[in-house]
Amino acid sequence: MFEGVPLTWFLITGTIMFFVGIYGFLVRKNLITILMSTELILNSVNINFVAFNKILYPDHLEGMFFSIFIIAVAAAEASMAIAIIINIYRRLVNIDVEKMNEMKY
Amino acid sequence: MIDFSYTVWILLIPLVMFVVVGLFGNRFKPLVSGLAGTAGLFVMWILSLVTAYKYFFVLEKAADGSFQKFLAFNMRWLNLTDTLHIDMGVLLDPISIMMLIVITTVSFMVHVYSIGYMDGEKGFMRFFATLSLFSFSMLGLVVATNIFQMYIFWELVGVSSYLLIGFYYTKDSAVSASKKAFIVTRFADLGFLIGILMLSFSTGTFDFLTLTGANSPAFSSGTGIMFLGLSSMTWSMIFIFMGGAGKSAMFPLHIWLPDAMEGPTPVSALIHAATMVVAGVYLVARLFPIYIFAAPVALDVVMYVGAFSSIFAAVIACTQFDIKRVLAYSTMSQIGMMMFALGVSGYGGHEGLGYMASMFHLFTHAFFKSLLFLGAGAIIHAVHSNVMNEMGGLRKYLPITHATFLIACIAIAGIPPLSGFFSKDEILAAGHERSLMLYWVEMIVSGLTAFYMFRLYFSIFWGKETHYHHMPHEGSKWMTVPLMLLSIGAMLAGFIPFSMFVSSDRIPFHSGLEMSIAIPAVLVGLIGIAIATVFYRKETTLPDRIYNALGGFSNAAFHKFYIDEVYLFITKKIIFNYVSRPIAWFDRHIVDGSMNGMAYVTNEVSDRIKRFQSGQLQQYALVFVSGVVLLTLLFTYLMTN
Amino acid sequence: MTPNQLMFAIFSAVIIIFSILTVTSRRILRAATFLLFVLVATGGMYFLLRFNFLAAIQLTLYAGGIVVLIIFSILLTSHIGEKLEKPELKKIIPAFLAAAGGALITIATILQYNFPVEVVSMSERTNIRVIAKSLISTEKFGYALPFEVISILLLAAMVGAIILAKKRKD
Amino acid sequence: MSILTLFIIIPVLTIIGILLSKSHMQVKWVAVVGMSLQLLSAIGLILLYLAERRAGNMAEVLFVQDNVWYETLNIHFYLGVDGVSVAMIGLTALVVFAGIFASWDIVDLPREFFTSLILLAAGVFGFFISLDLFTMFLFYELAVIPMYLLIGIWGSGPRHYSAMKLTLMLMGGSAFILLGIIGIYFNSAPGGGQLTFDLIKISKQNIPLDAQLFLFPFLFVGFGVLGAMFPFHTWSPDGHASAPTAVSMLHAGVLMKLGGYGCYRVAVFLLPEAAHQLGWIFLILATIGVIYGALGAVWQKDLKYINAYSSVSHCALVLFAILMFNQTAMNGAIMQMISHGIMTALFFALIGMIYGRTHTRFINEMGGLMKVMPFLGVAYVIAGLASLGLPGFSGFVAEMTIFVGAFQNADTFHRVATIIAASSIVVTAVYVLRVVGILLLGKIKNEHFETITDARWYDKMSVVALIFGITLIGMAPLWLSDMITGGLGPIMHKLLAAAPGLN
Repeated sequence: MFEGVPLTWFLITGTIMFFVGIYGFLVRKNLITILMSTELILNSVNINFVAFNKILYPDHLEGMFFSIFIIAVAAAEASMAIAIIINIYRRLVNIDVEKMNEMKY
Repeated sequence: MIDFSYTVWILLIPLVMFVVVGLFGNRFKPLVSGLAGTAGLFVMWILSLVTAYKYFFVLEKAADGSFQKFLAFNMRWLNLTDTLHIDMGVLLDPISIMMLIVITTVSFMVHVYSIGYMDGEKGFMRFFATLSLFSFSMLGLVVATNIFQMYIFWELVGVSSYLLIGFYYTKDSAVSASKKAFIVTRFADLGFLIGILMLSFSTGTFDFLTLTGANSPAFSSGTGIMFLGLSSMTWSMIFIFMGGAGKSAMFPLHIWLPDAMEGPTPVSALIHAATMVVAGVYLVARLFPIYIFAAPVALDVVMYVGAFSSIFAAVIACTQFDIKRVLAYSTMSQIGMMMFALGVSGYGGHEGLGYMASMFHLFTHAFFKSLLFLGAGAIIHAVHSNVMNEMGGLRKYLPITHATFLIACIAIAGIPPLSGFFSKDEILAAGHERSLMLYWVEMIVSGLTAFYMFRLYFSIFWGKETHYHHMPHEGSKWMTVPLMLLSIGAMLAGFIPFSMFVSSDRIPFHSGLEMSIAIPAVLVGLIGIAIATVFYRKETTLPDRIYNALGGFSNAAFHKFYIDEVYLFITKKIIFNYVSRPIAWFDRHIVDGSMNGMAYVTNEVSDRIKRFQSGQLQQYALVFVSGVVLLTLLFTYLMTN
Repeated sequence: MTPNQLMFAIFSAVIIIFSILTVTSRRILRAATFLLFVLVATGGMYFLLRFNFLAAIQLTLYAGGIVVLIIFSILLTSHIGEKLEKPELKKIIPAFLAAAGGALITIATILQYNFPVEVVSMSERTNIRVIAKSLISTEKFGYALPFEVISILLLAAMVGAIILAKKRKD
Repeated sequence: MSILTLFIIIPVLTIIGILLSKSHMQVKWVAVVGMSLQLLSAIGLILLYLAERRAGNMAEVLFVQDNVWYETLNIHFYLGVDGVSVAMIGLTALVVFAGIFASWDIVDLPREFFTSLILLAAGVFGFFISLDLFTMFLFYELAVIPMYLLIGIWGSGPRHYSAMKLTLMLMGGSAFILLGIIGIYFNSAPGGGQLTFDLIKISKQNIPLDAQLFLFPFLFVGFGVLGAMFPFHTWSPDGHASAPTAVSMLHAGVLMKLGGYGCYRVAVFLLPEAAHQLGWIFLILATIGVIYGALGAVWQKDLKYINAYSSVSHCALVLFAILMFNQTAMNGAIMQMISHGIMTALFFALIGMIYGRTHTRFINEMGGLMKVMPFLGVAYVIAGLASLGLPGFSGFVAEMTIFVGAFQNADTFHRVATIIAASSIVVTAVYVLRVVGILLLGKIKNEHFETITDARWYDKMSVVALIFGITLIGMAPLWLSDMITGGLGPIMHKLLAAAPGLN
């Protein structure tokens, strides 16, 4: 409970956000939208981290640091992903994930 | 006891000749290899005569007055089981010595003749090498000490016959004839082999001395009923006879013999008239004690097959036009008579008259039939044709051949005092004692023999005057001298008191002419000759009219009663098309197909599994997420319960 | 309803509604905008929990940086007015089932689990000094190593992104 | 170090020599020298063996060498020979020797070709001399693998298909064998004690019956695949048809014998009770194989297919004889392996030489070849006659021993099987003479064949060596037969113990 807000509320919000992200990841065709879904997933995890940190272990800062690192990794990931997406777009003139199966079998 | 071990050289000389001529023959002039082979045979001939003399006149007889039967040489060749082993050796007894003489004599004559006949042929060297191989195998066969040795040499004569029939290997007919001869006799040999296996299993030995001795295990073992109410001994003897029937061209395994005439004529004289084809008779004679004591039913089979073959072949012989084929059917008929004689024979003394008669006829037949063939060879050599229609009036051109051929014809027709008369008389006498019906059958055969021989004789030497492209002339001395020598044999061989040498129990006995049988036999022969004279002395249409009058029968006889066609049907149609071809198909599609099917299934399965690897990122993710969800469900379920 | 609860409810509602819109909107630029709302609301959550520094990072880095990056790339790869095609039903259904199932299980588990009920009465704002010290500290609760690793990662990402996105000479 | 080690060392040295040699000619000569040495040492081994036996050395196996190899699993490098293996080694050395000469014309990658060939030979030698099941299996695999390369690279026709099929089927067989061997290993000490792969030691044990019944089919089928047992024979026609000459020779001549030898040495020897109980199934298959192979050969038109089916028939006769479980038939089985090995190698050598000259293997495109190539023609006739079991050649001795032995089993089932199997000699005559008639005799059908040359010196070398082998055994079989019988003692002892009342 944090000032009247129970931990479970945070967790449920995070969970819903997480699975919405998953849904987006599974359904979307456009690579950029898939990337956005990934961001949703990462953020939901961050929420959980900080909620746990604040409510269960208020004297520590691990949750927050993890979130910071995750944000950093997310930034790196996003920049890489967008670089790759643009590259793919240059070659194939579309960024439909279903058409990218050159490496199957 | 006289040392007979030198007789092994009678075997080894031709083997050495075969190897030397076969491997190195083409380094010499052709004539050299011919002469070498002939010289070798001459030595063997002398050795055989010496052996015969020493055996019959010098060697003391056994206590009961019989000629001894002993191994002059023996050597272990292969061990099979504890009791069964194959030996190689030389067995001497009256019939093997008689066969030695027959083979070496005829073979020697044929060698000499061939030097003239084959002169200028390609493959002269090959011819003599194979002849040596044949001599070796045939001699090995007759002196075999055990039935397996006999089988070994039996196969070897088969292959030398194959090689010699197919001597003109660029001629398709010769190739298929040789193939046919080999395969048919091979089929018969299968029976022989099975017979040997059965016999050796029940008696525990291959050895002739044991098998045909007084206390032979064959008399006591294998007597239980095995199949169709016959004892296993009877079956084994029938199977063994099947081998003999194949080699001796008995009905229904005779079909190869007429075709075998595709070989060079000297070969026909040696192999397909005088020696190899009588191997079956020799085989039955060799095992005669077993036949008579342990398997009388099998002996009856021999009798009936012999009698039927003799009349069957005689009828066909009357309708053929190829002179060599006439002689081939005549051979078959004569061998049938020999078989018949064995079949009717009893054992011991006068009871064994048929046995003696059979051997006697074998002996005399060798002379006059080889003479006939060599004469036919001389004619073919002169005319370059086998067909009697293209001949006629040859007596003017070929006086020596004519004279010798006539002698042989009289001999085979059974007119006294030539050799055929004596032996045939004994056969008829033996037959008369056993079965009147078969006696008359043989009487008819004898008449038919006289008829077709003189039909042949008149068609060739008398008949119409034919114009030849080349003036026919006698062959060289190489050819005429053997003819003359053999005709002496054909004339005089009958005067040998054969029963003093050869008898079923090896004890000499006296057998005189029985006028009650001899007179009708001669009369029948004369009638046959008379009819032939009327028909063929001058060119008439009479034979054709009679031929047409008999209609279907004569047509069937001309076509050899369609036996060939039946065989062809069975082999070509049934075996080839309905067995072998489906097997090939079955193998390709079913057996191999199931193997390929397994590979196909594996391939398909892997193809299906491979499709999971679609390269679709989202699909992977979906599977992953679903997997996680399901696993979570599973674990929660497991943990809560 | 305390103000905190109210704030939480607002942020939570924004997060849930806009994240759903993010993954369903057929106009890609709108999706990016909705994502921005979600990220801002998340930042709000951090403020709510008194993680001011984190919230600041969230706003600047995520909302400011990444979303802009995404929008740039959208502008580079597609037309503004373009509508994305509708995802096929055979794709939606399994994905929805998997996501919904996962969400249900997780939520059920969360609800069942008894978290220790501990009221954090006085929650201090995290001191930026403490954070800085921890990041370069090598002692317990020090994050010097991850910090360095992250900086190398970011460097590598930067280099990689440049190389990847660079136009080929050919 | 016993003399047996030579049979591994010589091939290895030869391979090294081949890899070091610089020109094609040098490669061939190194191979010739190496394999001649191998042949000489094989002859030496036979003489030494006979001398030892004559001197009264009645040990079960001679020239033993035993080194521990991998202690944990008790695997040994254990060599030793008895009469049977000595005979098989003689066969292998002869066929390999002839095979080198028969592949004199190889143009592509001769170095690699001869290396694989000799590697294969080394595997076969190793198989015959090892007495440790694991080492045996190892050498077995060593012999099978180069086959794939040899057919796949130097073959003709649909060679990839054939090579794949052959290798896969043989590998399937080896999987069975491996299973069987491991099964035997875990049952090798039923009374407790250390588990072992040692063939001799295991043979002294009595493996429990249920284990035997389970393992026997695996081992027999596994080895049977290599022995071309019906219905697992189909790799043989395709494989042989695509393989280069020397490979066909080695494969049909030697490698297929590994199957028969394995059935004899491993399956029947170690699992005698199971062999007795289950033998009838395989006896039926073997009998079918004998007649089926022969009839199958009648219809074929490709020389190699004819010979491959003939091999199926002859090899089935080996299994047939082994399953008769008596000394004579066993003896015949071994002799049949040797006889067929030399004979079929001769056949394939000749077919290769004929193919090299006419560029076709279809018999109806040929004819009258006797005229243009008398040496090869006569050799082919000799091979054919040997194949149809003419006395004076090895085939006759072997077949007759088998039939006499088989006939000692007095019950109807064995009798009928024997008579059916014996009737194959007629069918064999049919297809052999058919081929000889069409191929060699008659008139030359194709005028290109008028200019064909006869055998060259290396062809003659190969052919003469093999013909010498078949005639030597055919003319004087006693020494060989007695030598083999000497080696059959232990197995007969075990079989008798398993089922008294046999002979």
